[in-house]
Amino acid sequence: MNSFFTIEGILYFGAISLSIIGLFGLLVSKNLFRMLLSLVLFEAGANLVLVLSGFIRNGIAPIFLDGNSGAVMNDPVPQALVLTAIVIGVGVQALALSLIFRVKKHYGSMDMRTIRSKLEREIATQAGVTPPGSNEAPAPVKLVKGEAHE
Amino acid sequence: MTKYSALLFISGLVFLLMVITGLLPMGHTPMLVGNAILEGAKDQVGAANVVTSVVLGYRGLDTLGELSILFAAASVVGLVLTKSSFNKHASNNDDKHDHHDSGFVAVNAIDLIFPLLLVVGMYIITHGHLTPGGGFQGGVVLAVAFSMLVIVRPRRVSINHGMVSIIESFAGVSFIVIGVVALFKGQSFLQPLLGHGEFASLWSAGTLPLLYLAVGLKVGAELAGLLLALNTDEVAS
Amino acid sequence: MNSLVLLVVLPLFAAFIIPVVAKFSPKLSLFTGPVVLCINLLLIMSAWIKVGSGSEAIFLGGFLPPVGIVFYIDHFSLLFSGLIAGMVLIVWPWDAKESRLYSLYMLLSAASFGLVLSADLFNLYVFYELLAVATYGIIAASPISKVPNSSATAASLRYLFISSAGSVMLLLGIAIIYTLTGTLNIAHLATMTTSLDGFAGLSAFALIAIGAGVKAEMFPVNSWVAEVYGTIPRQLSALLAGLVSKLAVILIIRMLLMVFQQQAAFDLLLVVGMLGVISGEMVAWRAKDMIRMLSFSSIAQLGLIFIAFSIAGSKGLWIGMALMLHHLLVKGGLFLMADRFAGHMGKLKGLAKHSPMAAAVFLVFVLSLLGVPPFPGFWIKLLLILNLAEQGGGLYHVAIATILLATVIETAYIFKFVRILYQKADADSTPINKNYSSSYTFAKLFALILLVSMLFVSPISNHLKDIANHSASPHIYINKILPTKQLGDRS
Amino acid sequence: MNALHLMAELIFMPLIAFIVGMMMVLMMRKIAARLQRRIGPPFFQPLYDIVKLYGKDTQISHGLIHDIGIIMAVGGYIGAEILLPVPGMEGIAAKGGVITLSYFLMIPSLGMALGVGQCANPNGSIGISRALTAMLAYDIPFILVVFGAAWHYQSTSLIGMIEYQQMHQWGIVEMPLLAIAGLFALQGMLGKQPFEIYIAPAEIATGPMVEMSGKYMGGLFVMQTFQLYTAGVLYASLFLGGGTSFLTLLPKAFLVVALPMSIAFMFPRYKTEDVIRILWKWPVMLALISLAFIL
Amino acid sequence: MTFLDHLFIVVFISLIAISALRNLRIVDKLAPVLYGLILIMLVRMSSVAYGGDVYLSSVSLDLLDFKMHWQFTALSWYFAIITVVAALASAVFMSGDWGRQYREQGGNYGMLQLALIVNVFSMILLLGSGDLLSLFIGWEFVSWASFLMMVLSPTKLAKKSAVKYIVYAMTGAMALMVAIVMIYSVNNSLEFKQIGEVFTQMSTSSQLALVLLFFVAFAIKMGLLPFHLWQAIAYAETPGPGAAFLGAISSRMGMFTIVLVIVQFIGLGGLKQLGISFVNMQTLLAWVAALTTIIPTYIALQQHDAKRLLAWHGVGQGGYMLLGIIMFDSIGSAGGLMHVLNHASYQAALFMTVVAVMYRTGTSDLNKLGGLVTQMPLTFLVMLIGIIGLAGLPPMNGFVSKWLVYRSLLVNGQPLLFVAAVLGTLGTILSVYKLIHNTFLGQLRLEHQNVREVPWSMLVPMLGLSIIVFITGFMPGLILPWIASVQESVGLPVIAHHLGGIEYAKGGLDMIWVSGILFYGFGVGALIFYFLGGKSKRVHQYDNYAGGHFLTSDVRYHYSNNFYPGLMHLIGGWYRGSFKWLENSIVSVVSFFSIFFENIYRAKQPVMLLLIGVVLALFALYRNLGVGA
Repeated sequence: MNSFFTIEGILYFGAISLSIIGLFGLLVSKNLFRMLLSLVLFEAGANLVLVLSGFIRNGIAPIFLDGNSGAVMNDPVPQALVLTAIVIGVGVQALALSLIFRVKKHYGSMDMRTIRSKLEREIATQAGVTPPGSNEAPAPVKLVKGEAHE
Repeated sequence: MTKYSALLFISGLVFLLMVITGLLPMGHTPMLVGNAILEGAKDQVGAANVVTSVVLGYRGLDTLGELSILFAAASVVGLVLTKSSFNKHASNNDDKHDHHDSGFVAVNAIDLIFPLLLVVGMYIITHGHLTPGGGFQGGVVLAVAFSMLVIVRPRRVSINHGMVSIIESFAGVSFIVIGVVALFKGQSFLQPLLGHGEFASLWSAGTLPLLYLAVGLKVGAELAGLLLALNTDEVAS
Repeated sequence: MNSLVLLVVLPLFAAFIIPVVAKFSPKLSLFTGPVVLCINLLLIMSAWIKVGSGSEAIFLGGFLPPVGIVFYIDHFSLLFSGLIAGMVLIVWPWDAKESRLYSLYMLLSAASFGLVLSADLFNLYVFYELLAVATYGIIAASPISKVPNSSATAASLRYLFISSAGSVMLLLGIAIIYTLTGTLNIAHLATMTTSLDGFAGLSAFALIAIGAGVKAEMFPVNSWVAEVYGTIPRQLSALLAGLVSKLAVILIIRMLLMVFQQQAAFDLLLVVGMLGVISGEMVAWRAKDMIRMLSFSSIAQLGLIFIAFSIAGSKGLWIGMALMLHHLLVKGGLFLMADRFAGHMGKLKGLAKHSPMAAAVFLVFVLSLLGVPPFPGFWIKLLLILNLAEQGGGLYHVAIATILLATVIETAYIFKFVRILYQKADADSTPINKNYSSSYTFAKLFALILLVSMLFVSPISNHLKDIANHSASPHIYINKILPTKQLGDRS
Repeated sequence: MNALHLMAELIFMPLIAFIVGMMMVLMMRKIAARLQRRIGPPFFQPLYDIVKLYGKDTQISHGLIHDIGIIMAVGGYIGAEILLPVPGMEGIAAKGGVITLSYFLMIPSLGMALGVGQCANPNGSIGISRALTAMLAYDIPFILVVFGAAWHYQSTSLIGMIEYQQMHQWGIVEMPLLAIAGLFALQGMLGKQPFEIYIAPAEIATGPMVEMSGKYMGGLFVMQTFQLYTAGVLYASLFLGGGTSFLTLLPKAFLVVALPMSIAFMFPRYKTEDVIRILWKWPVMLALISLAFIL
Repeated sequence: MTFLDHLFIVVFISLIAISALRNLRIVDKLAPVLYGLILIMLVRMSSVAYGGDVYLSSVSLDLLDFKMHWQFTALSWYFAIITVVAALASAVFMSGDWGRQYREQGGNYGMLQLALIVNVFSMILLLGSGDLLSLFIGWEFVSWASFLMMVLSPTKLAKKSAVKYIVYAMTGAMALMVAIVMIYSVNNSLEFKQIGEVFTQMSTSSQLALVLLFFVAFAIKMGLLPFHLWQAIAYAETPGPGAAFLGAISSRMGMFTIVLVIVQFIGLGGLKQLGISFVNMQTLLAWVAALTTIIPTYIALQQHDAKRLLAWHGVGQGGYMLLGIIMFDSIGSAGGLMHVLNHASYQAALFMTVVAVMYRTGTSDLNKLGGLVTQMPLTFLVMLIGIIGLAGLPPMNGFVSKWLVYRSLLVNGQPLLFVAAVLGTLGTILSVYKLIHNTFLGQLRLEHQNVREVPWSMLVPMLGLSIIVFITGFMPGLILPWIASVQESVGLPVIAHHLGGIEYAKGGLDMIWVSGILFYGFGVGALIFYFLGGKSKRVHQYDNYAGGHFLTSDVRYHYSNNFYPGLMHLIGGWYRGSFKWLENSIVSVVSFFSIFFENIYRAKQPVMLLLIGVVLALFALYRNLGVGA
């Protein structure tokens, strides 16, 4: 076990805290847009963890300049990875935003729960069945005529 | 109820993540691949910025994938937000109120910094293999520049969607073409070509600057397209 | 061999140019995709012959691994590549108006090819995300005609949230692995399993498994399945349930077989598999319409696949692969013909009379799904159970019991449907929807393949066994990808 | 066993049974009369009855099955009594054991049921439904008794059982509880009070015999003689050591038949379900206790 | 090519021929001929039933490292001949007028013929299985073939009960599969003889599990308690001769496998060593058998539909078979085995009579029939012979097998089982009397005045079967050599037999004598009746005495409903749906979990599930692995 009271320990702690805050927000907020923002935080935290994986104590940026030959450099790979991850995140978030617009327009609500129940109802109507999980007791076993008396 | 159970499980997750973190070699990671790249990048790719070597050289396919994701996201946003009666409905309602220019300060400030932003963006793109930055960062700056223009003057300035899509297609295609040319020269896909040039100069690192240019254009076009598509809608109000 | 990278690049290229082409000729843009896929099929076939019983590695960018990205090609990946091309061709949206949708389909196929070929962990993540984004788009953009346009969007959004959260978990797992080992190349990782066998390494595997499990319909993270399949066209469901879920499974088992061959990892898969099987079947048992039934049955089948992969070594891959192929055929076929059977099950009365062929095809599929001899499903199930029994250990026995219990429940609900199909029609029943003749043709084709494979159980299984033996061996994998272990070889 | 012997057995055993059975009927009626402070019928009254019934002018038949039912009822008991070993005539008894015999005892019930059923009289059918239910009631203790005896004597052949008793002691001494249970079953089998609802002799118009007239009724009278004989001899063979000659056997048989008759009038009549309840409760319990000792 | 190969080929060709020609009229004539041909093939193999060698098939399949082969032992042959005779009788029965009427009523006659041959094919395949895998495959085939037959009936109830059946059958198949897997996992072999070897190597708990699994699988097929609920309705709802065939033999495949697996390889020793204190596996199975004889019989007593009544008796009679075989001695097992044939013969005959009645009157409701004896005397005769057989009264064959079972229980000192068996028999007598009384006796309904005897195409198989019922009762020695060979082949003590029955030191049975005495008795009775009495006068049925009331045809009063009120009043409450309740509560439990999982899948916030999954998985790993240095 390493100590957390080092610079990288604190960095890790911060990164994890960030993603935890994001995750918590994702769980407790009902508003779609807030959920999206929470997702952004969540991803940001994870990206930080990823970029920290290339962190070398006392390392410098991995760019060959005239003065730095021989210096300890940070790992360039995670930086490249995190660049990719961030852009991927941006794409997904933009997409989510557009979907949220559409959903808001259609359902007139940004509440995840309302939307879920409306969605369920729509699916059920389309399939021609009653929505699942309505609160009635389990359907009694129906006897077909002639089945009694056994 | 959800809150409390969320809290419970979140605290569990915090604990577990802390335990995992405690097991990680923080600050002195093995860096097997990293060291190999740091050693070889100068000869194999020739970019001063090793991150760029990684992004466009060693992991060029990741970058292509990432561009595709942006492209996919932009396509979806276009599909979702322009489909059916959606836009008609939106514009009927809101034409009068919101589509007017922003105030004096914003308009003039944007006029002032727009060329500046363009220059900075292009600079970041073209020097991506030398300094921090590159296609993504520069592309974002470009996209921001254009979309700010539209935001402050929604009526007078409009960006041609067709143009944007042609640019993004062109950029993506050229990225692939550069890769495929390498493939057909008997080597691998996306293998750096054109020699390394003089190290740490603008014309170095072979095809990397070209690729970064393609990336920059692509990212700029995609993001601009995204921002524009999202801007047409009034849901956020 | 290097040209096999075109499998990924060509669809991407097509995706990029389709919007431009569509401006000039919509017709041409419609045919671009299928043409590319056909070229890919040819590539795959030639590669299949060239690879023979061996395997090949492609070093992208000419960088030797582990620094660069590697594509690993063997019969396993080629088999699934072929299935991808075929499946996308089958569900190609011929009647869509939007050229962007064609792009999305091309991106989806590119991502799928990448997922089966790539041997780099982060590259897999990128392709996984590309697959995800393309899927969200296709779901949101192609709702079925009767559903309000936006319910597919809502389903897609809910899917997006859980899937993105899963992706973050996946990313965290990758970060942990990279921190521990300093490499992302799976073959390279396979040489240093010792640094990954602790709690941290396995938790990385757990994070990856559950993160990717969202797409693989893994138990706790598959609540999207019913919502999404309920709102999208059935052909698309066939693609998602039949193929896309398998690709995520392939990601997980790559990690499992090459890097995390440990009992704890197997147990993890076993438990989620069991829960998936039992929960899927039980919910499907209550379903009142075909689509919902098929959705949850699909969850259960994926659970079965996870159980199969919890058998260590090449046997697990062998059986799991057979299960995947079987499920692809059966569930794909069922979804393809599901439009003929849509709606509340009470309205399906008399369909067998109306269209005996369709009912017969349906019967063939479900009988094989249940594992009734002599259908291929039976042999797979038999092999699975016999091999689970060989594993020993209480958990495996529980798994056998679970599978068999689930089969009984499955029989109950499937024959509820069969019974209705063969009942007399009444005023309530609706005639068969004849609009989807092309997908019905493909469903018949699938049934035919299933029946033919029944005659060749032994050769097919032997062939799969060979493929599995080859693909499940970390040694071959390492030797092929890291011909010279020049870097920090700790093993 | 030669053919002559066989012929003799086949001819004489029913004759003996008929004559003894008629004497038993007479005895029964005498006992009943004495208990009711009457004198009772003359010696040949049972024979007169039968002759009278057979000689009647109006003999109403409801069809072939009606006839066959009576034939089965009589024939079943004749077959059963032939299977009983009596002194000097044991050849046939060896061919079937006590299980076969107890099955034979069910055939008359079925025969009568068929005959009555053919009459299409609902009252008859009701009576038959009661009769069959009663059979269900008394056969359970009866079969337990048979089982206990067969187990105890280690034989399913009545001959073997009698031999055992001759060599050791009578069954009633060795298995008193079982013997009592057997008496219960006998009471039910003979249809005597309190288990007489299915015969319902007092209200013939609404019992199973409602459509029986003339020789049909006569046939049933004949059946009764065989029934009494079979029951008496069977019980005597099971528990009273059978007999080495008719002189020792017949008194036992008479005693067996006299006993239920004597106690019959102390009881009222039970309803059908009560018949089952009683017969499945007490005699079965006794028999089971007894079996616990035997096994 | 061995004889067995020939048999398989003939059966397979018959399958192909009938399925190809099933919609042509020619199938009427063809099907009986084909079954006859199969029968001839079987007769050619009859040496196996007289102590000859086992027939092996030259075909063996190598599939996925499993070797499958087929063989015909005396046991297989015995069951096969019953199957084929039952199929032949059913095919003849439906080939003529019945089939025409079935077609006219919209039934799919071709499918019925196809279902019959599929059943025969799958049963022969099962009977010929030479290892556990071919057994399992045959087993599943039989299940699905029966299902095919059951769903042919158009009624909703029939389809529902068929689905219920297939769920039960699947449960059984899965239990069988687990058992096979248990055996395979020990020695990696699926040969039959492995069962015995593996069994001795196992721990006691595994042995118990193995026996229970096998037993559950077979019991479900055979409809033994508590798995009996599916059978009666499913069989009763099967159309016409299909019901006769299924009722005769289909569920006896469970008996075949019980003998094949449990009796042959696990054996008495194996069963006896399992259990606590005085309750061992043998006792348990015997009591299952005893309860199976009692409870379904008394349920049958309640039925007011003739086919339902017979089907419930079919369930009940299965108990006798198991009760006999589980005694493991020569007499009892002979009784159990013989009861299979006997039951098949009279059950098929009885079902056919009911179908014949339905053919003429259109109903099998016991409350809507009556008095048909004058109209359909031959059918009545067949039913009379059948019910005497079913009730197990002399001189029919049912008596012989039941006598053997009783004798064995007596010898083994099992008074309670003995009483239980008798209770079943008595209940059967009551119930079959109700059947024949309500159908053929009593008052003839007005609408049935013109009912005629059924045509010969239906009478011939019925009469043929009743002749079998009688002949095998009169001379059980015709069958007993087969039984003896079966006993020899499965390692049971062999019964000593002669033409009239069995020889046994402490009281044997000679049916020729017993029947002779009985008929002598009848003869004497007839003598007394016909020659001593005056001539009787036939009167009309309605001309009867009713204590002052006149019962005319307007005032119909056929006593049929609630035939045994006293008995029902007493025992009605005892068995009111307790097994139904059990079945429903299983369904409820599944429902409960189903709703539970459904609610999980309906999570408002799916990410919560992700979080829970991740935390639980990580925590499990943490607990398992700890935090190594």
